[in-house]
Amino acid sequence: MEILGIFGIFVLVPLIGSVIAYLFRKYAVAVAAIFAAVPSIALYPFYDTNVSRIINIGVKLNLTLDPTTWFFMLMLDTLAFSALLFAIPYIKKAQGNFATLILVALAGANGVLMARDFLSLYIFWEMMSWATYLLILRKSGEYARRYLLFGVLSAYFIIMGIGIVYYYTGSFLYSATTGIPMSGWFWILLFLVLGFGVKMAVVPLHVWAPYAYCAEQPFVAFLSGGLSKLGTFGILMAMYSIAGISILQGFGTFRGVSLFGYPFALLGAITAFIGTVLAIFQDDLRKLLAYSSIGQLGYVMVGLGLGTSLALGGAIFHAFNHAFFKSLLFLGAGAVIYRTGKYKISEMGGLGYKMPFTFLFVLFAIFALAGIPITSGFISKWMLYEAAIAKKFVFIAPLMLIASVGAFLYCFRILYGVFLGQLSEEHKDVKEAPAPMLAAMFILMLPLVIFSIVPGWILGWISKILVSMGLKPLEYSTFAYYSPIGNANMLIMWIAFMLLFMVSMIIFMMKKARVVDQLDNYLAGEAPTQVQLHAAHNFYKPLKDTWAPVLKYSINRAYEKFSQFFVEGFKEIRKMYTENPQDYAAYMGIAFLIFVLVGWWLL
Amino acid sequence: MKAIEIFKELGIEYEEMKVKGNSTPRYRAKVEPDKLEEIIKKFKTQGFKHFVALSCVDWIKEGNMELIYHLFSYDTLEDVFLSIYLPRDEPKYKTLRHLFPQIETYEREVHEMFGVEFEGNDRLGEFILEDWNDMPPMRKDFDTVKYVKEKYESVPLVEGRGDKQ
Amino acid sequence: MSIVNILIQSTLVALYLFLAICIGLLFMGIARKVTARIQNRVGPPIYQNFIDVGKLLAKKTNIKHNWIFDFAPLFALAGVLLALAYLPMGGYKMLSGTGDLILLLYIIAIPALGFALGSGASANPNAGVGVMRALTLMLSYEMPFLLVLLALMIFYNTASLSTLLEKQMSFAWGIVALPISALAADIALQGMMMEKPFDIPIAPHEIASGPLVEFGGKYLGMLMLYSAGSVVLETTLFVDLFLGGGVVLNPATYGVVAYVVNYLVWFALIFVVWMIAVFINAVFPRFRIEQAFKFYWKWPTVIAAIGLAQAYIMSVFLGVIP
Amino acid sequence: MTDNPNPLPSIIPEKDWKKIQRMLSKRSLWMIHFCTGCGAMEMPPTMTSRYDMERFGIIPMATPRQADLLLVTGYVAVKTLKRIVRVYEQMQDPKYVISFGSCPINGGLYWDSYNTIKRLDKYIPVDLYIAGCMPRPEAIMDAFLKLMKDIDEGRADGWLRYRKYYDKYRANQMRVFKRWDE
Repeated sequence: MEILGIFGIFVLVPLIGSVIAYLFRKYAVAVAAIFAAVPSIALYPFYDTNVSRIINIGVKLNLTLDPTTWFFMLMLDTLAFSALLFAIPYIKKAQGNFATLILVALAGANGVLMARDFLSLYIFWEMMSWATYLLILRKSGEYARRYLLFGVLSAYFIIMGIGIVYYYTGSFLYSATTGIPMSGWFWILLFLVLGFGVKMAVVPLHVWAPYAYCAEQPFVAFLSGGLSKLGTFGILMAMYSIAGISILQGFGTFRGVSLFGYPFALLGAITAFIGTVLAIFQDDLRKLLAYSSIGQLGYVMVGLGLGTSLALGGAIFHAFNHAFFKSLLFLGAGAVIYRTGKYKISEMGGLGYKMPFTFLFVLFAIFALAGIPITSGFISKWMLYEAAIAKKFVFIAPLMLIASVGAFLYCFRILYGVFLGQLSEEHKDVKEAPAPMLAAMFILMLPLVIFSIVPGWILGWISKILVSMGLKPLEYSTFAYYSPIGNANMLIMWIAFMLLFMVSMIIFMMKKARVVDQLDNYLAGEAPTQVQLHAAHNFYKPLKDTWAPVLKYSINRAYEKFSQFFVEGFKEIRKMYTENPQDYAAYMGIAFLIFVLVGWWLL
Repeated sequence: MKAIEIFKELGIEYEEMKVKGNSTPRYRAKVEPDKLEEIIKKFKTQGFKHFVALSCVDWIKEGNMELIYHLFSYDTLEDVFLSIYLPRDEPKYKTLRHLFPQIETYEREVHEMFGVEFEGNDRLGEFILEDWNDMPPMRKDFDTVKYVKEKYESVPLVEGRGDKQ
Repeated sequence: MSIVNILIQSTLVALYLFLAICIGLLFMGIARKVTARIQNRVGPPIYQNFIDVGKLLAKKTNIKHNWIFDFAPLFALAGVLLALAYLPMGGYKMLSGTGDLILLLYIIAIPALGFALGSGASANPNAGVGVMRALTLMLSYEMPFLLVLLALMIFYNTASLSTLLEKQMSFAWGIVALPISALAADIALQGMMMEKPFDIPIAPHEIASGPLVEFGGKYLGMLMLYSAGSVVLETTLFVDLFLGGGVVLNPATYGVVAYVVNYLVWFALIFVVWMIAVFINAVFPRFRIEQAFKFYWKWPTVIAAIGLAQAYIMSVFLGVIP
Repeated sequence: MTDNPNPLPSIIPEKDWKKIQRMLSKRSLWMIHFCTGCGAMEMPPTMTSRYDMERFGIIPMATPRQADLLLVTGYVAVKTLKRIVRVYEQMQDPKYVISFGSCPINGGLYWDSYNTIKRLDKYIPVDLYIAGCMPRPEAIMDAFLKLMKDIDEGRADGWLRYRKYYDKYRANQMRVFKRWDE
């Protein structure tokens, strides 16, 4: 039973699975799905336990499974299972390679979640990053290089943080962090938060995300839904479990919020705004979802920064919702790309009539993303707003509110451009997505519905996490949730909505309606032409024209200019090697002279 | 440069037309079809930059079709009508749309209404009349009243008319 | 909550909602009459909209494109009725005890999204352009409106409408405490109700009435009920936020009479707010969508920001706690 | 087009229900006018302050789906008839047609033209003709009142005739132009 402890189930099983799955060539992804199912099922018996285990593989790795890890692992494993289930018909070439890498990434992610010392954290973090890099490499080297660059940057930040901790405490354990002066804490937290922030694509460090999300859709669903939550988990652990609320308050507080956390909250609000605005103008479906993912993670960053129990609870709940509705969106996009082979929104159109189930799943994910109350997406946004308004933050709250209104715009662009509007000739015979894809999407939709009717369950798990981190628990009942300045009851809202829906259904059913072909449309009396009249090309042109002066500045181009600067610099230095020996002799002489002078001056 | 001087230079006999109530001088000249392009180029370079219209007259008795190219000059404020005569049974002429772009539209209309062929103009198909399968309607031998009687009067009334009014 | 109590409450809510829709239709009729008189015309009778809705619902044949097309009337009407149920009318707090301003803000989005879905499914390019304009307009007027809501929530330190009403009763009406925000809210209201100069999404001349291009018969009838409901919704929102929701007599002391009097005061207040919008509507031409966006993100946003600053200073520095 | 089964509530007897429906559609005629010939110029004075047709609940609508009164205001070329028939078929029952001027009655000024139709009634059912080349707003207002009286008395049954004799109307149309759904 020794091996089958938490380390065995959650890390060894996926690793062994990755090896076995590779042997099954064509059915590798299916076998991998089974192996991914084991940890997600094995999770339930560990519900409210606090199991910990020390694994000695030359170096001591101590892993524990407490409510926080359990919550994040619930997200990650269900996502991995549904991504693999989705991938069975999707991945056509090199299935073995795909299956192994996904399972290695899953093992790494589980390891990071369970790690309770910096060494094991770093080992599993690197395992997960490498697996992700290779998975993006399957699609295109250029995108993978960008991801690798930022992955290495985040690894360096984390190592810096670990180094400072080791310098002060001499040990890698999370718990053994006593006697570190405040200035030390500042640098540790800064490096750790930035390191994990890269994975969460916070604005200045988000450049890799739109490219990395253009890889294969099932992996991208797991990457953007699941792996970005590792960044959230890292920041959560660094700020609230390693450092603890007292040290954070030690940096000085501004109306109850630590001065260290407030700038990150502001950065999160700006990320939400910029992510949403950029997402509105994208025509490529994957890029649009990437920028919208950056925007939604901006909300989570705000909650983590504010740090009050309501804000943190909202952030964790929003991370949970984002994990499910964002991967549902990516899977929906994957189903559409699988069937039509197109990425541009303006080239698709009218697929909702041919792929009704995919359309309904994506519609529900859009409702969750926009925060419509009949989905659980609303509750997390509500908690974040209440936290910001209760503390009277006049910069964060407007940015978040206007970003959520902006979310409606790109939500409708996806719905109209891809699923509604006119069905073009070439998509006439598009069939519905295959069964495993629909099953995977259904799994992801379930929690969004259940927790919108009965928010009490998940709020219970979250307040357990908050209590374990030394914060006040949330005020909630099974159907309602309360905040210092307001409350909301979901059951009453659901019942009222159902009753009123029946009222409008009665009025609606009085007369029958005759179905009419899509070309029998009022075009000023003109004939149905073969010209494609799908109005999704350059959809928000007026808005783009008014935003043009602001859109000129782009962070991508800033990075390119920055790297160009270095390239020019190195070109100059390269000129030093002039291939004729006299110059080299001259250089040696000068160098010797400098050494002599410096040595003389030092003595 | 005055229209009269151009005519003398090219050696074309022209005729001054007196139109009551219209003071701008107007000249008419009958030209050989193959020399027309040169003449129009000449006029165009000498100030007649505005191509006003291409019209067609169906001389059914003489058995030919007359194409009239109407030019106007802003410098000397003069109108010039250059006309050529084509045989009526199968009138054919080459396109001049490379001189003035709008000539193409006029050629399409003349083709549809009079049946004059313009080689080199690839857009001569259906232009104004939709689903028209009779002879070109503006030709003098097209009898409109017979056409109307045979096409429209013959359509029966739908009974059940509310003749109770 | 005994069963009888629930039954009484639900019939009262049903009565208030039905009255709200009727008032909405009456207001649209009055608006047509007022606009006609401004243009020196006789204008239709006030009950004209009731006849129009009756005619539309009684149409013999109805055209629909596909099953998504039915979303528009169903979601629109259900959504607007749900939003009205969360708004206290004349002091009678229907469901506003169990849901606050932010929940209401997102419930108002349900009919907008359902309507956009249905018109998108009509495969008409006019509808697509119309909905794009509607969403761009929404983004533009939401900026000042959210700042105004923020100012109110910060100043009255509550997000729940029922407590907001009580605080306005005890302390001072919103328009007295935050006049600048009230001005910004009224300008934003013009955009919310899609009155000229902001009826860009349903412009009949440019895009053949935008999203409504393929709706006829019972679909258009239900959408007309939706627009009637949204007229009452938006005017009541303004009255509840800034004019004390028409609560003049305290229901605890006067009982049922208070509810009736409050209802009449509330009716008068929303009529005044509606007339302001109608007068502006009668004399303005239509903006282009870029002009509307630039306009809303320039002056009303500045006014709303000043209102927010005023609320922030009053509540945090001067310590004015209503 | 099959006859559309109407699941109307039976509490109101059929005859009264038809009466209410006629009153409703009489008092709120939504109009779409197909400005073919020279009659479109007569509409602005009818809408604005001197005559104001909105008094009777008649307002111009943007699309045939929302309208139930089609105004054909002038001579009808064959090309235009093709569009008029498409707009007419996109309207929803009960729908009425008023045609202005003498051209749709008997060809009028263009009696011998090769591309205008001579009698609109052969192609779509016309409920009301207004003679005159072009009728003044008083005549148009009088026509509106006449149509409202016809609707009330059930005589304005153009849409029923179009349904009953649809194949005859279609045959007539196809003799003159090529329909899209041929």
